[in-house]
Amino acid sequence: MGFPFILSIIVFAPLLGLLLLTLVAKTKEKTIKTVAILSTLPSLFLSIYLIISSKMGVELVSYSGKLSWMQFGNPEVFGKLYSIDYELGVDGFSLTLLLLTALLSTLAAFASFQIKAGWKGYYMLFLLLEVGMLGVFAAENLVLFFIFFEVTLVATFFLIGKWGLYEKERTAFSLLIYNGIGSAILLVVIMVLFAKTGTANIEALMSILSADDGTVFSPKVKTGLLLALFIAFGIKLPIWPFHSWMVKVHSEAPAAIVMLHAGVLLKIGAYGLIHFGLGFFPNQFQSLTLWLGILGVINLLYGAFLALSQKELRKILAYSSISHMGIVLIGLAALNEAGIQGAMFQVVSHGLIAALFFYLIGIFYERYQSSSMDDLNGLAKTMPIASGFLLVAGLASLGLPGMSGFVAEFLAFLGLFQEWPVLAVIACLGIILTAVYILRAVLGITFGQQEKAKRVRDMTPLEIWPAIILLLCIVGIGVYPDIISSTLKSIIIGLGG
Amino acid sequence: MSGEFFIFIVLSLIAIGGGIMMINLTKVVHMVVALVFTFISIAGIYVMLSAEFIAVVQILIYSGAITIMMLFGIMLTRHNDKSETSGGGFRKFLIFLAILGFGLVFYLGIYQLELGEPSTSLHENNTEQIGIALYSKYIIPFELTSVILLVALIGAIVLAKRDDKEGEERE
Amino acid sequence: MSSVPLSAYLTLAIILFCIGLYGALTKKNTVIVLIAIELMLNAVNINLVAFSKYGMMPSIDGQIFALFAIAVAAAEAAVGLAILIAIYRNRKSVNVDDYNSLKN
Amino acid sequence: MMEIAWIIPLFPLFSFLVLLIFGRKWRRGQIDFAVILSLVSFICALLVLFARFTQENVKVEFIWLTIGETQLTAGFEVNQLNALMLVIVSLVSFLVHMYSKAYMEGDERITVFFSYLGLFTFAMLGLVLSPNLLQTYIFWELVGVGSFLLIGFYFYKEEAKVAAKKAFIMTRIGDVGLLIGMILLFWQVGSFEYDEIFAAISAGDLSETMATLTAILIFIGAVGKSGQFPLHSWLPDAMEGPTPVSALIHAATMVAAGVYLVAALYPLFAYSEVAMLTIAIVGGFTAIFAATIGMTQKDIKRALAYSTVSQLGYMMLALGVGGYVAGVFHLTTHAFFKALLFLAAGSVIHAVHTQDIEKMGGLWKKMKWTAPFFLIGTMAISGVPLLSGFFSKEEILVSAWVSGHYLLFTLAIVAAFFTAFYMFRLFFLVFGGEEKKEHSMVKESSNWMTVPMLVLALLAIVAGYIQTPWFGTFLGDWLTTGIAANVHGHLDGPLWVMIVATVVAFLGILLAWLMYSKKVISRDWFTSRAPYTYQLVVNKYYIDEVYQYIFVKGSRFVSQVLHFVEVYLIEGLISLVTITIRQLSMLGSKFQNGQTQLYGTVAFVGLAILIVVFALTGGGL
Repeated sequence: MGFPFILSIIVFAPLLGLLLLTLVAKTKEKTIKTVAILSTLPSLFLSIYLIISSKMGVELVSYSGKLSWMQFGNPEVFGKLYSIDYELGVDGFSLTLLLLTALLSTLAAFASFQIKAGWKGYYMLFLLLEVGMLGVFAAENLVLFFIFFEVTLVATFFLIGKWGLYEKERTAFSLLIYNGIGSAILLVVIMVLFAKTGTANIEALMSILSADDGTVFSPKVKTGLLLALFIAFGIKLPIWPFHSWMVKVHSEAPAAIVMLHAGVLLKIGAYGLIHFGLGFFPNQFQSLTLWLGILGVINLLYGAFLALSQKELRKILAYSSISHMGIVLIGLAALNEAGIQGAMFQVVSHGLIAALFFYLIGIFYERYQSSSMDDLNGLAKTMPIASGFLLVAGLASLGLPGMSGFVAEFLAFLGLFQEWPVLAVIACLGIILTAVYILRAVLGITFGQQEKAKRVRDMTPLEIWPAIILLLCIVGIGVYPDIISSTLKSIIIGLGG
Repeated sequence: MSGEFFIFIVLSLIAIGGGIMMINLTKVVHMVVALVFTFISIAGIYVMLSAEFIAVVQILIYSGAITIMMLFGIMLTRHNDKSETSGGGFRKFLIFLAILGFGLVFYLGIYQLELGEPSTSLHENNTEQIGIALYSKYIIPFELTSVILLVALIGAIVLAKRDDKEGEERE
Repeated sequence: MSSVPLSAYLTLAIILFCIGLYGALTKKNTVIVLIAIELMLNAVNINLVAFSKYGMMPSIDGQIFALFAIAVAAAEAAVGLAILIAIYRNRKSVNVDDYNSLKN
Repeated sequence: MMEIAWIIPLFPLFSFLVLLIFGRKWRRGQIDFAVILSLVSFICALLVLFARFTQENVKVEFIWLTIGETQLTAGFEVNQLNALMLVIVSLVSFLVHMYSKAYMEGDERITVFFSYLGLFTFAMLGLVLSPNLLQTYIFWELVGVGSFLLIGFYFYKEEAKVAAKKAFIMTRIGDVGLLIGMILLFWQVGSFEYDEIFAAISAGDLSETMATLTAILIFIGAVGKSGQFPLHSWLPDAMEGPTPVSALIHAATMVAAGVYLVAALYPLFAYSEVAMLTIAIVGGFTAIFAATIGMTQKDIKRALAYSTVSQLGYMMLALGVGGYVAGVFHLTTHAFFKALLFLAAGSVIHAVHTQDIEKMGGLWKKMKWTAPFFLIGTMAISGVPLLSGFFSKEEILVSAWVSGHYLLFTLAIVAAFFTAFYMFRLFFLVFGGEEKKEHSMVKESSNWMTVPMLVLALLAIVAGYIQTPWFGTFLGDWLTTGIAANVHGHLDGPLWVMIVATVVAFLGILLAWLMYSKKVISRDWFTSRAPYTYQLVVNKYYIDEVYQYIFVKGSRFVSQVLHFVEVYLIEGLISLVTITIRQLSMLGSKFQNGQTQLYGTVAFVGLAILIVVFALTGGGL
C-alpha cells in the first residue's frame, strides 16, 4: 500500500483554496466566491472519478494507503509499538458519503452567495469545514478521524457564531458544548482502544476485536465502550433526548451551513454508529438492538409529533430530521441486510433531501427574510418554480416512491419487520405522521392566498440548477436504487450483517 | 532518660513554643522576637546532630541577620501594627484541618523510621569537613550561591530604592 | 549509642513546618508571612541535617545542603523584604489581603 | 406488441416532463401534444389487448435493488386483467385529455394541469402493469400524488388545500396497511412477485392466520384508495379538483385501483375466508352507507362522489362474495358510465357556473347533447335493462345470492334501489323542471367536450354485452383462464334475481319521478317525519366531525403534550445542567480573588486531601 494520493488530494484540495483565499483582498467579493467554488470542484470531480474507476466501489483497496506519522513506545518494555499512521482509505459506504459531501459542498458554496458580509472569513471556514468532512469519511485511522471530526466542529462553531441569525452565539455554544461532550467521550473510547490494542487503524481494530474472545476486552467492557460510542455519535445524530442543540442549529445557522449540517455533519453520527459501533462490537450491538429500535421509534414519532406543531419551516425540518434519523436507528436495530442497507440509504437520501430543503429556505430567506409559514403563505403565486421544488422536496421527504426517501424507508421497515414486528407497526405510524406534517408545512407555505402582496422574483436560472442537480440525485436513487446499493453492499458483507 | 534526650526535649519544647507564640501573639514585633527562640533552639538541635558549623551559621543568619532585617522591615512599614489573621473562621479551620491531616500522615510515615547506623565521624573537625566538601565537590554550587547572593543584593537595593521619578511626583 | 532517634528529629521538623505553614497561610502581615516561610525552611534544614547524621548513607553532604538552603533563604528574605517595601510604598499597606492585583 | 407494453406508460410520462419543463412556451401546441400522446398510449393499449386475446402472458423483469442475497426486481407483466385495465385507463385518460382542452381553456396554468394529468396517467398505467407488489405499491403512491396534485390544482382555495391534504393523508393511512401487509407477506413468502405469492399459496406455505392477516392489511390499502368505509370521507372532498380530474381519477381509474388490487391478489384473498367476508361486509356496508348519504347531497359532484363510493362498495362486495368476474366487470362498466356522468356534470357546471343542484333545473332544452348523455349514464348506473350497468349489477347480485350471504344480497338490492332513486333525483333536479331565469344564456359545450361524452355514452350502452346471460360470457371465460384461484367465469343464478333487480331499479326511478318531477310526493315527506335521521344523513353521519375530533385533535393534543415535554422537560433538564455548571463556576471564580494566600490555601488543601486519601487507600487508587 503506497501513499494514498488520490484520496489525499480529494481531502486536501479545499485547503489549497483556503490558502489561495488568504491572498485575496477582503473586499473582492466576486474573486473570493469564484475561488471558493472552484476549490470545491476538484474534490467533487475526483470523487466521481474514484467511484467510477473503482467499478462503483467494488475495487477500492488500491486507493487506500498509509504514511508513517508518529510512533512511540518501546516494544521491549511494553510489548507494543504504538504507532499512529497517516492512513486514508474508503469503502463503499464512505465513498458514497465522500461523494455526497463533495457534491453538497459545491452546492452549498453556491448557496452561500446570500452571505452579506465577511465573505473571506466565511469561505475560508467553509473550505476548512469541507476538509474536515471529507477527512472524516476518508480517515482509516481513529486518531485521524477524531482530528477531522474536531476540525468540522470548530469550523461550524465559527460559521454559526458569526454568520448565523438571531441567537447565533447561543446556538454556536450549544453546538460546541453538546458536541464537545460527545467528542470527549469519543476520545476516551479511542484512547482505550488504542492503549489496549496498540493500533488505531480501523481495519486492524475490526479484525482484532472480532477475533477477541475476552482476552483484550471483557464483554462488559465492550458493552461499555459501545454504549459510550452510542452516546458520542448519538449526540451527533442526534438521538432523543440529545437533540435540542440540533434544533437550534437548524433554526439559527445560515441556510448554506444547514445544508451541510443536515446533509453531512449529522451523517457522521450515523457513519460512526455503523462503522465503529457495528464494526467493532458486532456481538454487543446485537444485544442492544431492541433498545436501539425503541430509541429509533421514539425519535421517529417524537420528531414527527413536534414537527406537527411548529410554525417555522426551519424548525419543522429540524424535527423532521430527528424523525428521519429515527429511521436510521430502526434500520440499524433490525441488524439484517435490509435494515442496514436501509439505514445507509437513509443517510444518503436524507442528506440530499435536507440539502434541497435548506437550499430552498436560503432562497426564501433572501427574498422574504423569513421562513415562517405565516409569512410565506401563498408562495405558489409569486414563486411557482420554487414552490414546485418545495413540493417535490416535501414529497421526497415523506417517502414518496420514485424518490430516494422511499427506498430508505422501505428497506428499513422491511428489515425491522423481520426482527421486531411490533416495533415496526408502531413505527409505521410515523409514515402517516410524516405525511401529515410535511403536507401541513408545504401546503401551508405554497397554497393559499398571498396576503402580503410582496412581489419577488422567482428563482433565477442560475439558482435553479443546484436544485435540479439535487433533485436528479434524489430521483435517480429512487428510480434505480441499485445504482448505489452495490456500492453500499460491500460494507455490509464486511460487517457480516 | 539520658541527658541527651532531656536536652532534646527541652530544645524541642522551646522551638515549638516559640512557633506557637509566633502564631498566637498579636503584636508583630513580639511575634518576630518569639521566633528568635525557635531559631536559637534549632541551632541547639544542630549541635546535637554534630553540625556545629551549621549551628553557628544558624545563629548568625537567622537569629541575627534575618530577624533584624525583619524587624527593620516592620519598623519601615507600620511598626505598631497588630497582625490579625486573615480569612474567616471557616477558612482557618479548614487550613488547620488540612495541616493536621498532612502532619499526621507524615508522622505516621516517620514515627518508626530507622535508617541504619548513625555516622560517628561527623563531629570530628566538622568545619574542616564542610570546608573540604564545599571547595572540592560543591565548588560550582558554592560559586553559584555567591552569584545568587549578589543578585539578591543588587535586586534588593533596586527594589527598595525609591524611584526618583516616582519620588518627585510624590513630593 | 544515641538515645535520640531519627524520628524524634523528623517529628520536630514536621511540627515546626506545620506551624510555619499555618502562619504563612493565615497571617495578614506580610512580614510575618515571610518569617513563617523562614520557619518552614528551617524545619527542612533540620531534616537535612538529621539525615546527614542518621540517614541511610551518613555523610557531610546533608549539612552542605543545609548551608546552601540557608544562603538561598537569606537571599530570599532580603529580596522579599525589598519587594515588600516597594509595595508598601505604593499601597501604604502590609496586609496580604490588599495585595490582590493578580485579580485584574 | 405485448413485449413493448412498457412503452404505454412512457408516453404520458414524456408528456408530463415536456409540459413541466417547457410549460411557459407554446401553450396551445403543447396541449395538443399531450392529447396526441395520450391517444398514442391508448392505441398501444388497444393493440396490447388484442394481442393478449391470442397470446400468452408476458412478463419482463430486471434487478431493481439488491439486498444481500435477495434481489428485488422491477418490470412489467401483461395478463388478461391488466390488459383490460390498460385499455380502460388509457381510454378514459385520452377522453379526459380531450375534454379538458376545452374545459380548462383560459386557465393560465393549463399546461401545469396537463402535465399533472400526464403524471397521473403514467402512474396509473404503471400501477396496472406492475408484476409485483412492491412496484404496485410504488405506483400506488404515485397515483396518490397525481390525485393530490390535481385536487389541489386550485391552490389558492382553502378548501382545495384541505381536500388535497385530506386525500393524501387518508389514502396514506391505507397505504401503510398495504405496506405492512406487503412486508409481512414478503417475509413469509420471500418475494414480492405475484406469481411466487400465488405459488406459495397453492403450495400451502402460508399459514391460514398469516394469509388472513396479510390479506386484511392489504385490503386496508384498497379501502383507503377506493374510498371504502371508514376511509371514504376524502373522496367527496376531492371534488374540489377540476371536474375532468374527478372523472378520470375519482371515478374511473384511481379509486378503482383498490378493486383492481384485490382482484389482482385474488388468490391470496380467496385463500382466507375471513378476509373474503371482511371485504364483502365492508363493501356491502359502504354501498348502502354511501348511497344514503348520496340521496341528500345538494352538490352535484358530491352526490356523484358518494355514488362512486357506493358503486366501489358494490365491486368490493362482488369480490368478497367470490364474484371475481362480476367485480371486474362492474369495474369496467362503472369506469365508462361514471366518467360519462362526471364529464356531463362538468359540462353542466361549465355552463351554469354552479355546483348546487337547487340552482339548476330545466337544462334539458338548453343542453341538447349533455342532457341525453347524462340520462344514459344515469340509466346505466341505475341498472335499467339493456344498458351496461344492468348486466354488471345483475352479475354481482347473482354472485351474492349464490354465495349464500343473503343479508349481503338484501343490502345490495336496497343499495340498488337507493342508487336508482338518487341518480334520477339528480337528473330530474338538474335537467327537469322549470327553466331558471339566470340560465337563459346557457349554451351547449363545445365539440371537444361533447365528443368524449359521446364515446363514453356509446360505451356505457354497449360495454355490458361482453358478458351477458344471453349472448355469451366472453369476458368471464377470458378473464378466468389460467388464474390460480377457484373462480367462475359465470354464475347461473335464478332468473328472479334479474327481475327483482329490474323492478327495484324502476321503483327507485318511479319514486324519484314522483318526488322531483311530478312532485306528487312532497320532497320533505321523509325529512319532516324523521328529522333526526335526516340530519344524521345530511351531515354524512358526522364521520368527518368524529375524525376531526379523534384524529386531528388527538394528534394535535399529543403534539402539544410532546411540545410541553420538549420545552419544559428536556430544555428544563438542560438548563438545570447549565445552571448547575454556571453556579459551580461562579463559586470557582470566587476563589480567583487575587489573594495569594487563598491560592496557596486551596493548593495546599488539595494537596493535603490527596495525601490523606492516598495514605488511607495505600496509594492503590
